Amino acid sequence: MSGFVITRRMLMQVAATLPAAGLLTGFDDTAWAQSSGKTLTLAIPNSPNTLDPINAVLQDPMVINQCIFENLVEYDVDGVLRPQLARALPEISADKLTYTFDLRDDVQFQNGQPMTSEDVKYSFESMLDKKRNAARRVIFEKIARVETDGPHRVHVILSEPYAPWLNFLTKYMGIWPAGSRERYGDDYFKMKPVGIGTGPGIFEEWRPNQSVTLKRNPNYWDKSLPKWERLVVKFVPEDATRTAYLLARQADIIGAPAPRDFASLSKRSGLAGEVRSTFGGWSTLMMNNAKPPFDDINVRRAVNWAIDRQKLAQYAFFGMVDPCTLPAPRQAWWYDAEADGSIGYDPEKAKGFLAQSKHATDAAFEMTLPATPYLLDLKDAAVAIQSQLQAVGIRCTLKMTEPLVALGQAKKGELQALLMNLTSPGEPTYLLGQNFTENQPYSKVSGYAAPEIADLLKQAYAENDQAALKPIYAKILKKIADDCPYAWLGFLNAANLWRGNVTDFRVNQGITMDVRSVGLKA
Amino acid sequence: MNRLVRAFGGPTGLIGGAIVVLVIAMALLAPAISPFDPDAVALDRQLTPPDLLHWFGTDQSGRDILSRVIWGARPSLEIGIGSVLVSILFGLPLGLVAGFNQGSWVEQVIMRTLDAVAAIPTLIWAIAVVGILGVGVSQLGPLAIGNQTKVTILLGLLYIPGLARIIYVATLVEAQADYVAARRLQGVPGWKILFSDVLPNTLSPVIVHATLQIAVGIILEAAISFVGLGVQPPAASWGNMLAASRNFVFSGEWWLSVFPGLFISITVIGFNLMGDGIRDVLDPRRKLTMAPA
Amino acid sequence: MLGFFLHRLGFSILAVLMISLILFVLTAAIPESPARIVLGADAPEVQVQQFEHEHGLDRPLLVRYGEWVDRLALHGDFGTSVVTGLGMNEQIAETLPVTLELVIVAFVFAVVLSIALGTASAVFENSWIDHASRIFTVIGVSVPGFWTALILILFFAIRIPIFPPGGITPVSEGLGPHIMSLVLPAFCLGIFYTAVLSRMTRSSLIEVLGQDYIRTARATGLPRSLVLRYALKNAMVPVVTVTSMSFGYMFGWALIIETVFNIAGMSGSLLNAISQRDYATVRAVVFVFTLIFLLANLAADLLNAWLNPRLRTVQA
Amino acid sequence: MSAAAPAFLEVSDLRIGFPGRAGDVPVVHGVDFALSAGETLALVGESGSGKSLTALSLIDLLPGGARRLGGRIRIGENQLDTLSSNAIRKIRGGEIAMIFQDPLSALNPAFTVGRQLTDAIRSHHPLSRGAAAKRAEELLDLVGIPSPKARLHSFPHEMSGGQRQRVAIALALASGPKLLIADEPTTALDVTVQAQIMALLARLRQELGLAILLISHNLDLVAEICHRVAVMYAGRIVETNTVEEIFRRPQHPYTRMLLDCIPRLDDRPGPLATIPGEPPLFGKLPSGCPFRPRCPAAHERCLAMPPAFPQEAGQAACWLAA
Repeated sequence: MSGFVITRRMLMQVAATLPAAGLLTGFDDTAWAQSSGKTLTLAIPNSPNTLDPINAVLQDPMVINQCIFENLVEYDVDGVLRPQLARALPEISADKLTYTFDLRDDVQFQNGQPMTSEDVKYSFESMLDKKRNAARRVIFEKIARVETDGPHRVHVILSEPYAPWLNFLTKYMGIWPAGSRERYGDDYFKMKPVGIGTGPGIFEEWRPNQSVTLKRNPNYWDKSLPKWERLVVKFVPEDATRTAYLLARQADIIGAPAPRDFASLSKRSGLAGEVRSTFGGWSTLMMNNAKPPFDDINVRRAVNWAIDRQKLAQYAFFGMVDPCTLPAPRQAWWYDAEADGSIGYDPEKAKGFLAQSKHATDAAFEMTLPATPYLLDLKDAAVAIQSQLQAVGIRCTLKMTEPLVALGQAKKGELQALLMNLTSPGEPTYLLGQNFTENQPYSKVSGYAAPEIADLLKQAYAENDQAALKPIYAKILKKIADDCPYAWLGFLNAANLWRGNVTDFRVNQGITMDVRSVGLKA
Repeated sequence: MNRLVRAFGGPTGLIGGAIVVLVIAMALLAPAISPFDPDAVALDRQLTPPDLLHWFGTDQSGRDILSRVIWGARPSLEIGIGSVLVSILFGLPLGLVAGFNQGSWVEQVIMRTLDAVAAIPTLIWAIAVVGILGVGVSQLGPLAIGNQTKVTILLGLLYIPGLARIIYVATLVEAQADYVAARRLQGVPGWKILFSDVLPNTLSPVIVHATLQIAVGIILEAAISFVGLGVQPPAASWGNMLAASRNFVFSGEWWLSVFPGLFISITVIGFNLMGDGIRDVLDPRRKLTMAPA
Repeated sequence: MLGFFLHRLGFSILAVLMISLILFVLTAAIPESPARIVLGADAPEVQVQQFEHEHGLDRPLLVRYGEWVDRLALHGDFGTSVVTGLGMNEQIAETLPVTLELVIVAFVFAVVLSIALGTASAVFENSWIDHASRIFTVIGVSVPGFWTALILILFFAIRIPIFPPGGITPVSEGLGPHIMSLVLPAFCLGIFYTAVLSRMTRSSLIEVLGQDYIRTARATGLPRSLVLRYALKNAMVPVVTVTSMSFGYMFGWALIIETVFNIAGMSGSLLNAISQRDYATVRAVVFVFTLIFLLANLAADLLNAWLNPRLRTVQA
Repeated sequence: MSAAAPAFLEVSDLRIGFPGRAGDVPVVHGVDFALSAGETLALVGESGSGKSLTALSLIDLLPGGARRLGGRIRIGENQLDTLSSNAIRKIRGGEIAMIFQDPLSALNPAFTVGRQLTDAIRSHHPLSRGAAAKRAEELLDLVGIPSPKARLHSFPHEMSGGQRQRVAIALALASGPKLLIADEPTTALDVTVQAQIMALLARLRQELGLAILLISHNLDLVAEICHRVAVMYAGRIVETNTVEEIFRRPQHPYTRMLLDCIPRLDDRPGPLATIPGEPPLFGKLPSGCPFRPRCPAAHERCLAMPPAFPQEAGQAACWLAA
């Protein structure tokens, strides 16, 4: 019967708020509200496959391991590299092969053990150990060895110049105590990594498919942080339900808000929201250049010219994607207006290209796309693309598959085309290298590998200076615009919605939320 | 008119029959009556509320919801009716043979096996099995089986125990009737009695059960599509339209969820009323048939 | 009575064995090795073979089935998922109570309401209450619960925010909020079965009320309430079977309702496992549901034997 | 009728009907009779004659839709037609009890005999469960059930037909009624058992001073235990008299034909007599005497309603008897 009493009380509360209410009001005083005090609650779409940073795949749950594990340097929310466990950015030798880091001397692991250069050396060596088969070993393969130089200095020595590796640390690496992998086993890193990180959050509990809870690390090296006692990360796959959690105060911050609701919700009182362009999130139609009909460049060109990216961005993505025709977002320093402008929306031109191809009359393919949204739902976009292609005479059927399965098949070169969101650490080389050079994880997806791009990338690896890099990228983009291996829709925007009492939160250009310094107003 | 009312077991039965006829007609005539191409994307007309042009509004891709609802009747009915046909195909002979061989090991084997299979909860298994087989086209030897066929067959198989038991019970009763004994004494072979005498007399409960089971099947189809394992978008089905509408509940585009749900409900009401009516006519004693799922 | 019980129990055990074999074959005989799922599609063959050997996946199907049954029957252990590395017992222990609570609340709601409605409808046959409840039952069995859920969320969680639009608020947040968060899902889950059961109760009770022994009971001057109890105990015989089966079936619909309300119950485990192609977990979850379903049926048999004493002697 | 003792039950002008499209369709057209303590009256007639409805109306248990259209029923001090249904319930089972045709279906299959008896007892007497059980045991003993204590735990389906009818009688006696209505109490039983049950009823009448209203179509059975007989046809009592007189001097042609239907040991072998034709359907009575179409002695006068319905013994509703 107590349920009934509550109902009446709530009805009266609702009645009180009704005069001011249209849609979506009256949430402010409701009794089921949850988040309060010092527990920061996040709601994100995906569950992690592991908490071990060297094997983590999905971007949104990385918020958890980035609170547990830290790195020598980090990519901050604005995409700027800054020191983390090191005192400063590394000194780089003239041959671009030796990186020297001075470590902070006030860092302890969560188990109280101080962090030294031996731990750093061990961390890299254990990650690179071939027997471990870490998913991320490939991108750090150019690290030849790590040398300690006293307890607080390390030299990382590369086998050839490879500047981007610093950018990859934040997402795919961490520092753990020497010998810890042998002592605890890899499953410990995967399932319940207590005490082995240096970060502000100590692993407390993982409820599969529901949530992961971290508690405050009292010995965190930045004494002002964290401002929360507990961090609860809930996994809520449905867009609408995440929104509901936010409104019902079952979450303080949500990731990947429903695009359709974002604008109206971010303006609501008591809520805040922000969208930022990212530099590392491709939304792209990956075409298998080795298979018909994409074995003919003119079909690929036709596809590229048939897609109305502006319209997709506006109506299918509700502004959550920045349209662009090449892997360079407008805001990025490597954007090249000329290359970008060399592809556009023009159905007549698309028909023209199709007519020149050997598949002029029978251009048809199957487009695979993720059944459950990863970062952003692509189903509506797929339907729109299907109809836009239809308009120029390319038939396309849609096939929905789980994202990891689809990627698996694509990597074997089995798919004709895959519409997918891909992410990288906010710099251009990672995805370009993985997709368009030989023997890389994604090279079979496209079946396209241009030696010219590999050469240009090599030049880029040796450069640390943006001004010097820009012309190199311009050449790469030109080459891609010529060959049209994929059809880019645009770059994903990162967006979050949060409650008004959340302090110091900023949307991360690296997509994954960064909540280490976030607090809650009482 | 009065005769028509009686044929459907009363006015509600007639209403049910009328709904069913209308829905089936709607599905069959979809190409003629649907005002728009159900798959025609028109991004700049997306999420239009119901108006004179789009009576039920448009969805997030600007597709006409009325047209999609009309076309969406097809997979619903195909799966609902098809699965029942599959269950009759297998369940009818099983039930007949078991009921006609009462007391023999044949009866024991068939009925005990069916009892065990009846202990399979339909929806969970349907979801799990489609999940395992995958929503794509499955290759079974030379046959390529699409997901809709897969769901149809699967539901049909899961319906078998319920249907076979009804036929079994009806056959038991018939097989003990005096006329069957008389026919046996005349030297008519068993199978002949089974098909020419017993079978026609078991059809009434089968028809009633089948009609009500179609109603259940339509809801099951919607549920399976709702979790993304049934009819795959962009093809329209009432279930996957509802699933897609979930993203627009908060922003208030009610027409996305209301109309497909309404059509499921009305169709299922139609089959239920018709089934009840037919039962009142054909099988007035068995008031308790009800197929939960 | 004991004989009857053992007979039913024996059958149930046989059914469990048979169904579990079907289930095992379905989930274990898939062409794609879990090793490929875990190690990735491009893992070298040697590594795949090593993985399969380590996890015993290279042995014959029947051996693995025997081992699975053995571990399950003797230790109640579902084992560890090869794909996620998570213990399945923990996962089930985590999510089953959530689903169980939802189903039980919805079930109690459905049973209580349906008996009340069905009884009122039968006792006052052809009155307005009977007509109203018959209209309700036709609608109730026809309107899909997940659609009702969407509509109710739209109106009673968003436009007029009385109930939370999703999730089950933990009891630690207070009993009131916890109950509030159960209202909509339990209602949407229970309404179909309320309709089914009240319809059955009605027709069964009408039939029983016309029986001679009810006339006798009234002729002996038993009070109305007692006459009704006499009638109900008999009327419940057919209802109980369907009621208990409903309890089993409800778990299936709970999957859908949990999806709509984003309740972290077994549905999440099952759908996630499906999407991760974690078939061992699919198997465990489906097995648990099937077991509950069988137990519910067994309970129905026993309850029926209590309600209908003739069964005890006839079938034993 | 022996006018000395005031009658315990008095029924006058009882009319019963079913609702039809054009108003109520009467099926019992004004029945009068009376019954004293220790007396047995038989209501005899074919099925459809309205005898069962008449009996059921006495305990207010008319089946689906049927209702009393008029007339008065007095039971002891109480005028039934003026009482609330709750008060009637007290009289029902208290003052009057009834036993039915089929003892198997008349007993609740889901409860033990003891439970049904104690519930009935406790509905009328404020007794503890234990005391009620004791009383139930006594009742079973009274109706001649061997080892009654053990039988309290039996379910109806575990007993024989005769025993069930004994239990039904015990159930009827549970509250100590003064009037017992027995509606074809032996029809469903074996012939040997029939006699036992009739003997039991006779004994109970004597021992408990019960008034018994026996509903039957079997005049033979009636002859064994009844004092008086009222013959019903098409919703009316066509003749009332003592058993002896009815058998000796039947007035109504219908009564005569009923008597002819009884097989007798001293009969010559030959086909049993039957009554030709069917009893009239409810609401479709022929004009004049309702029995006219089947009556072998019908003549023109029968086109008009017979002058009087029997108010006193020896009268019959027939022009011939007038």
